[in-house]
Amino acid sequence: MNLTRAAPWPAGTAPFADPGETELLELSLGPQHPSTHGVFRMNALLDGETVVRLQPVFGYLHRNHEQLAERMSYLASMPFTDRLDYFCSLTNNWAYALTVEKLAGLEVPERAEYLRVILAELTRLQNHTVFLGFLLGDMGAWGSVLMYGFRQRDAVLDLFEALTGSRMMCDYLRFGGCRCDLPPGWAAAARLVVDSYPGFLDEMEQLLTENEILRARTMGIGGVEAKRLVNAGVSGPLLRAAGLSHDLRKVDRYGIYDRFSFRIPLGEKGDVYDRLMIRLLEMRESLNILDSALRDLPEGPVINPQAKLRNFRPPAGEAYGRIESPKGELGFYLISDQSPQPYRYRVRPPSLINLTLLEEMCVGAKIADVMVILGSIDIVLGEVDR
Amino acid sequence: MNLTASGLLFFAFAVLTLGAGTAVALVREPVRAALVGALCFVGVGLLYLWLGAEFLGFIQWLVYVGAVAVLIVFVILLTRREDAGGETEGGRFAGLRVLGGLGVALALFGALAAAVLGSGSLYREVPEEPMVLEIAALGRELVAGAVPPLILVGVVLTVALVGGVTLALVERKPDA
Amino acid sequence: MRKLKQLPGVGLLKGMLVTGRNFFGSYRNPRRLVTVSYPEQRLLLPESSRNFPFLVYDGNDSVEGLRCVACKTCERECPSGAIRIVQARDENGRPAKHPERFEIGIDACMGCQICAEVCPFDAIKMDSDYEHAATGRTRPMVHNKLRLAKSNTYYHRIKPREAAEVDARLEMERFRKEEARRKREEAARMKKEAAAKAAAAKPEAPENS
Amino acid sequence: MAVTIPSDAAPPPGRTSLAFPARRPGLTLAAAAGVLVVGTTLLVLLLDRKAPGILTGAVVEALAHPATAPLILKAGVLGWLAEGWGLGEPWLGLASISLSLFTIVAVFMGLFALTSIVERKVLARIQNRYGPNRAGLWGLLQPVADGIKMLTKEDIVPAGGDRWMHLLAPVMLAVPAFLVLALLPYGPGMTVVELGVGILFFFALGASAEVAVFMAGWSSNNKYSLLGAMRAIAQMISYEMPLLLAALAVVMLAGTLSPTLMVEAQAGHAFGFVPQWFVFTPWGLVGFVLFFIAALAESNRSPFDLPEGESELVAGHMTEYSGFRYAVFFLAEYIGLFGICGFAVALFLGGWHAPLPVLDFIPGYLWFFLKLYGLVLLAIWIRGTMPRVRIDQLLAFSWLFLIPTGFCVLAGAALWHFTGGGWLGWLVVTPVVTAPYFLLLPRLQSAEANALRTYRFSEE
Amino acid sequence: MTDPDRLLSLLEAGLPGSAGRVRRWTNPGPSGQDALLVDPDAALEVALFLRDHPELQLDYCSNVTGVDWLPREVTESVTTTETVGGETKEVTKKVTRTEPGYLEAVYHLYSVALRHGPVILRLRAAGREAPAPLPSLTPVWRSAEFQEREIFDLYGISFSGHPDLRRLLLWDEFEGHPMRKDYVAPDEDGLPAIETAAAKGEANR
Repeated sequence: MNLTRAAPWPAGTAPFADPGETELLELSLGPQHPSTHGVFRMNALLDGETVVRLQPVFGYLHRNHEQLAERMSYLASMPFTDRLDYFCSLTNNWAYALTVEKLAGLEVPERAEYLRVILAELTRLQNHTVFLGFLLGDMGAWGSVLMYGFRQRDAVLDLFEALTGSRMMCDYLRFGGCRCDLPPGWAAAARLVVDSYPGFLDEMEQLLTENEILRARTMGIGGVEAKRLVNAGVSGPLLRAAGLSHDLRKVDRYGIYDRFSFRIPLGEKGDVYDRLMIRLLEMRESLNILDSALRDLPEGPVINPQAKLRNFRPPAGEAYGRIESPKGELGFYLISDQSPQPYRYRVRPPSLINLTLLEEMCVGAKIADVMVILGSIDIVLGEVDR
Repeated sequence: MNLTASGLLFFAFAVLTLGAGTAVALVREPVRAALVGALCFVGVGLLYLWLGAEFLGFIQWLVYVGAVAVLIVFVILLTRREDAGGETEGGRFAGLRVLGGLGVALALFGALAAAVLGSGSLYREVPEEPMVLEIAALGRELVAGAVPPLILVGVVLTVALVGGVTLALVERKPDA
Repeated sequence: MRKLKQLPGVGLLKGMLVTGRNFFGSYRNPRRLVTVSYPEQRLLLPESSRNFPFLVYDGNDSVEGLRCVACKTCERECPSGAIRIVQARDENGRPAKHPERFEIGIDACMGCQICAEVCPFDAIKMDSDYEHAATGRTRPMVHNKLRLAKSNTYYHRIKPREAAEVDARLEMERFRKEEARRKREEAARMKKEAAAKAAAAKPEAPENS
Repeated sequence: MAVTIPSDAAPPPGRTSLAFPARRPGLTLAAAAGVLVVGTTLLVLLLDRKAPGILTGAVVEALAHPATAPLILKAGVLGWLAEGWGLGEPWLGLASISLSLFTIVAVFMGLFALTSIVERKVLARIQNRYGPNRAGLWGLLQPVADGIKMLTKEDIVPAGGDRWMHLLAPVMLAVPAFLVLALLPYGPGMTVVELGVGILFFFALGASAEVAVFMAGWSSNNKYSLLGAMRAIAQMISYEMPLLLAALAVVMLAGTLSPTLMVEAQAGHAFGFVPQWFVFTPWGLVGFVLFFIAALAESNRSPFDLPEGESELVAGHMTEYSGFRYAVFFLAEYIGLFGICGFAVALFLGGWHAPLPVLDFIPGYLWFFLKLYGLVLLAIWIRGTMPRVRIDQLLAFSWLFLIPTGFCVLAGAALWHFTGGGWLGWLVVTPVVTAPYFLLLPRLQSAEANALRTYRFSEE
Repeated sequence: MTDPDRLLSLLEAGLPGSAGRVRRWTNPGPSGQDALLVDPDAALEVALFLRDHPELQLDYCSNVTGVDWLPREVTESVTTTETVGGETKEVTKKVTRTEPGYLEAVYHLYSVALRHGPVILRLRAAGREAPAPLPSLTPVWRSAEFQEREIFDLYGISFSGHPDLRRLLLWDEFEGHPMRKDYVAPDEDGLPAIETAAAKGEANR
């Protein structure tokens, strides 16, 4: 069984017609590599430092999550959705719950909708905070920005632990609402965290936006124009960095996002610097949403009384639901045949599909840029390989 | 043969230099040959130091070990593997080739030896106090006396460098 | 295209300023340091923090007081199949209302608290104790009934608010069951009296007709 | 919200706490210092019985005027050897050389151990965490722990790699790094080897580092190592030029190639308090900045740590090294950094001269090491902040900006010499020296990178 | 805008030959997402039409999924007229016939430009043992590239016209397609099976 040998390169793809000119170096980056955000491997064909060909190889973290879900009840696969994109467990839960509610036609009470928006925006905040740290780490900044990000993110994770019981594996949403109500004093603590965030963002912007080395390392690399991004199914901050206003919170208006006034930041060139800045600006917009959501959080039940917890059998049929997760468009496609197990359970992974144009972004760039471009796409291998 | 400490040192440096020199020819691996060559240059530098010419010794190290050795290594790396020359081991005229090589070597060595013995420098009395080099004087001498040759050498070097670079560029097909 | 108004290199200096401020800041007020030196200092976990399940028992006898009635709901609902229950049999072989063996493989358990959520008798709750390192990979990782059982007072100590809620609910149920039982007895007694009165009424009726 | 268990509470049962954080740090430190002082005095008295009065006399005199304490002590020991042991001429010469070498190696190995822990503590504090504090008091024994770990780790030579070259590479890198230390002017008359051509020796040894790095990269039979080695050679060659030019300017002004004389050329204070260091001249300031940037690049320190760029080349030419030879690479890098910073201090920051005349009572060699350590801390601070430069930007930065600046610094030094310094000097030299900064640097970055990006918000 | 009937009428207008080959598939569930059942040979031109039509502009293929439909017993009452003993009368009998299983590729299309969707296309590959290759829609939407490779890997449907059809997640020498309903994982780790509830297979009934 030859695991290492990748597919032979289709003939004539290297810019040099005859590789005899200079010897091309075939380098396998990963799967055990310090900056591939998990077990991800790229077969790169290098001419000196310049990338000539780049072939991503997947499957090192494949645990067949979908087959597991098809042999378990709807409720039992909710904790497994935490492990898809393990940085944003609450948005994974929401996408799954949203699709099952669409499948079974369940209503969600008012307070639960507000809680979902608050938790999703907190998840987006901590995901983008940690993204900054990893991107700077890829560029060699020795983890300083990463540690500032972790320190700020820790406050958000403490909020999650106080509410759901676990920092990263929350398993908090149920079909038709949330599992339990807020502990006393949680909203006030959330208000404190939200108020402390702008200070952190100002500090980060002073450290990053005018840093000459960072601008030189990120500007002008990894850019692809919007039309090709849409055709390749790319979604999330990458699309908005290319100047295309496509945010599912505004397009699908799922949940109660239409009640909050927030803006969608758009970039100019779609290169790595724009992707970095878009995420910084998105964090500020999330803070606006959190302000208004925390202010008018209504009282009331957190779960739809008719929703059954055990032996939940949605009517036969199928549904495709999608939300704007911090990585992009996270979708669930469920087919039910009225048995307690879903007949077909499919996750639409934004991290995997955002990698479609990785080769196009990297060809011609240097080997050091490949790491920065991969970092700017912000992938998590739990979601890529499922 | 009264073996003084410095005599012993000279003998060691000489063996080091000559040994490294012959090793360059004999070692099979090209990269190892380049590095042993660097060792030979270090030996020559040591000989200068033994003679008390520190300036010349360090210049020898700076120029040869620092630049020429690395240049040779780069040349070995950048040339392609396949046409590194077939092995001329064995074959019909092996004997003849060895004899020819020896002959040329002996002729060369003979000419060198004759020149050195003829110059009579071996028998001159070694001055008791080695001449102490005054750096500033050396500087003034270089700048005042030998300006034209200095500039000429610089120009030749630059032309050679620029030539080499353009050759390398032309050879690579312009990127599509 | 507006040009960057500052001199090249100034951005780097601003960055140095930020890291410098953080360096001296970390000495000025130690609250900025998020990490604690673990074995000596420990972070205070919030009340609802969950790691591994434990069985609750009332009173002080860990075997008799177990609330678990071995209904195997949690075994069925557990996503990673970590729970194994063997129902006890009383002397003449009929299934009894308590588990003979209740084992949780804490290497398989991912602490998702679905067992605590679905348990109809509030018999299994989530503990926030995380120090379960063991030397073996198979045997020591399976916690048996004795090791899992913890008293209700322990439950009150680690999760006061939640435990109080559960006790109130159990009290309410017990009260309602008590109420229902008394009402049933009342009804039975009323029926018996009525029957007795009716019987008493019948013997007179024949005499005076 | 950390709850602190009183430190004297017994550690949880069944788990002995491996670390032994000192209960009362102050007391431990005082005890250690006390033991050290008493031990040395006893040793001196014991040894003194061999040739009475010489050693103790030297120690007393050294304490009397600390400025030349090391010289006095050395003379005392030599005298003690001659009297007590009746040694002849060859042995005394050997003893004096070995005494100097031993102190230099001990001092710099101590500095290396200190820096390896200080670097991790400073980086930690920049990132708002504690840094190693488990091994010994405040983590001071961490270098010992690292050393033991490195000694016990298995030392792997990759199959297919060139065995002898793989074993020889770290030695080829560490030896020149140590040799350079012999030239640094620690104090008046305290240069270990008084060479007339010190600076030239420094550059000759610096040049051999490339060969060593190449040997490491080539013999590891690993693609990452090869890439790392090629990058290291390209970087070192292109950053040796600015280093050379900056040093040449000082050589021109000081009129000598020996670092000791250069430091003496920077003696004295103008207007009573401004020291005559070269760094306080326009060409000197720019020259020092140039020298320091090139020094960072020569010793592969961030933001120029491309050869062992973690994020892409794993550990560059050091990927296939493990065990003690990896530690030797680590050692070579630090000693190389000390060497270069030492030269920066000698050339630009006035070696052993005190910044203010009133501070002259502090001995010269302390000033030298204070300034050296200041530069090392600056390098650590830079490492904690800046991301890495890409290979082509690195080379373009050197060839298109640093080297032209180097030539301008040379020209500036010449102008400074002819205008005789002072206000006229400042007026004439400053524009010449800062011209490349304003003319070349903006052009170096692509126009696009200079533009300030504007971000619009979608209308709905 | 994306109501299947309206799409069918647009398709008739635009692609004359597509009448018989595109049918409406109704979704029994409450989510109201009906689909278009497209014959494999018409798939490519229908896809191009849907992407380039000015009113539709479905330029974003969000999700491509494989579904494995097992053979199902379908009991339906069949009314047949028979002559029994001379006179003909209606007879309704319960007939149970097994509908053959098939593999299906489902495409969810959205329009980023006009902000509407989803339009769902269903392509069926006859037979489960040796499914006929389906036309790949990667030339139309590049986002289908990885997802079609995943369907080929986990379900076994081969896509003709796919630029680089290899297994996406599993290694190339892996036999079998794990997501098939009737897939049994070979027990190759040799460890004694830990009989937890899940392993016994009767969990979550």
